[in-house]
Amino acid sequence: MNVLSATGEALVLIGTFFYFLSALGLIRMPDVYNRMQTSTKSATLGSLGVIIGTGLWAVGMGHSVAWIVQTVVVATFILLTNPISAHALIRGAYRSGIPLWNGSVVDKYGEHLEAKAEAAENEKDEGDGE
Amino acid sequence: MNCIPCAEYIIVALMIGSAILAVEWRDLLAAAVGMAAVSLFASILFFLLQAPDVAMTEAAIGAALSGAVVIFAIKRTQRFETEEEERPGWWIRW
Amino acid sequence: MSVPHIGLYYFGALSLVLVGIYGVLVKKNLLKILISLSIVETGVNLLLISVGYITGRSAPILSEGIGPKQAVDPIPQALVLTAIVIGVATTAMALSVAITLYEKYGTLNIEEIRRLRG
Amino acid sequence: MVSVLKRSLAIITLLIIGYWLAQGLAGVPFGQDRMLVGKYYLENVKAQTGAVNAVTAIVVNYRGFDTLGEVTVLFIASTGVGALLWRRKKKRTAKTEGSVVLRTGSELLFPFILMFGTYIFIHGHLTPGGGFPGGATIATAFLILYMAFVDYEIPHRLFEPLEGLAGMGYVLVGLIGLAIGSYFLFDWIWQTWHWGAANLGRLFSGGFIPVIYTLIGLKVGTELSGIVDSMLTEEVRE
Repeated sequence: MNVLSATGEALVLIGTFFYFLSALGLIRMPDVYNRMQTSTKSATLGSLGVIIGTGLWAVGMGHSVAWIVQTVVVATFILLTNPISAHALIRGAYRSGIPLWNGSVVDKYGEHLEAKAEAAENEKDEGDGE
Repeated sequence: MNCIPCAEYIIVALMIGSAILAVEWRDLLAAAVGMAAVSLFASILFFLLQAPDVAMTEAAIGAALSGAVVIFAIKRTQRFETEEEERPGWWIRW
Repeated sequence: MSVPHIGLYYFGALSLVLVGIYGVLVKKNLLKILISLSIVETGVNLLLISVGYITGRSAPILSEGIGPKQAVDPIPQALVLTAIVIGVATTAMALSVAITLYEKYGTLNIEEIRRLRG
Repeated sequence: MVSVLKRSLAIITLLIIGYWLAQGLAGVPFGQDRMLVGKYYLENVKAQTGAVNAVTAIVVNYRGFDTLGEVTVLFIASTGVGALLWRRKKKRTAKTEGSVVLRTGSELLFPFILMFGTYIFIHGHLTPGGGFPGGATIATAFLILYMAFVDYEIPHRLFEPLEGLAGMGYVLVGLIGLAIGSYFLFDWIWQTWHWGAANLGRLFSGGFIPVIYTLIGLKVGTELSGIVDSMLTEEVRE
């Protein structure tokens, strides 16, 4: 037991705590978008903590350095892929017409889509005029 | 405490539940997702049965390609099982 | 008539097969029948792999510390490995037949398709 | 609506079938050693094929002819999909462009997924994997590009010859074994030269398993992405 493995254990604990928070949010949140946000964000953070913590722990226990290299690579790819997939899922959910929660106040993507549709309309009108 | 067996029981129960839902749901898109879930749980079971090769293949094929192919077919035909117009079920509006 | 005692994995695989056969028997939509057939296929693969499993042994990769006496049966794994890939290809072919039928008849209900024949 | 009578009839039939199958399976106890041929394979796999992963050795070496048949079935299925969905004028009809995040991310990740698939099928004789999962992973990479871009299509001019050449290469590797005086799909790299016997368990070993698995991986990857391509392109009506 030394500093490295103690840090690794602490990281694994923190990651598990974030996993718990994400599962809690999955139950508690009111609509699809909030649930998706809480589950993805804290699950990504929890995975990073658990994976890098495992690597540090193994190095601290006297295994080879390959552990930490491999876990860092895995963590990098999880950091890259998980938010992208969640983004694509949420965008698909919005476009297929799932309503927002009653209490939501900001709908930037809807505003963006409306502005785009209006711009297209104006362009079409001008084209007709000419 | 060694609790691998309880995990096995939970995964088998989830797999059978997804299979029943995939057969019963009248929204074919949801049924395709249920089929992909069956493949994913089966892949975990393959790994627990000490078959890592098969688990990798099942995860790449069953969960990604098979579901995608079914969804493409649904895109080119019709989404609901019967002809009448149906609304998406409660599991989406929930 | 007593209930035969089978293991957990056998139960899971058998349930998948039965659920799939139920879908094939009851449902009338072609795509739903194909989805049920895919579930049957997963169940059969799971059954084959679990027949080859031996308690307490590890995967058949003979690296350090794992000799021929500590590995599970490799033959069902080798069979299932190819069967999965073939399965998705044949499913895709059946789906394209279904797409062609839909473009010709405008429906996926198998009874309607049978009535329109000839 | 499915009638209740039909449902209950189906359930009764299923109960009978299930009881019968369970009766049969109860005679095959779970988790017991009943290997016959597998024992021989496991004991001799290192000496006879030079591979560490026994599953790979069985798929490619002991049962290579069977795998050739499977690859043929895959080829026929892929050709069938292409033939059934053939139209005179085909084009992708997707309407929604993927968002900026999705496009950038998929472009960034595409070479890494390809690299991972290649890693899987090159290291098939050492680690879990092989040509079939590697090819599926490569097809998944192309699937992601199809999802992200509206007008992406696989390079047909590269893929169709590659598909044929990979299948021909498999037969050719088998015919070399026949030519040097033994049977079809004879492992000539390992059996005659013992090439790589010194570094068993490293990359350059395993006889012709890496060669054949590379060919199988290329074939599976190109055919599955071809299936995705022909399912996604629709007829354009003028």
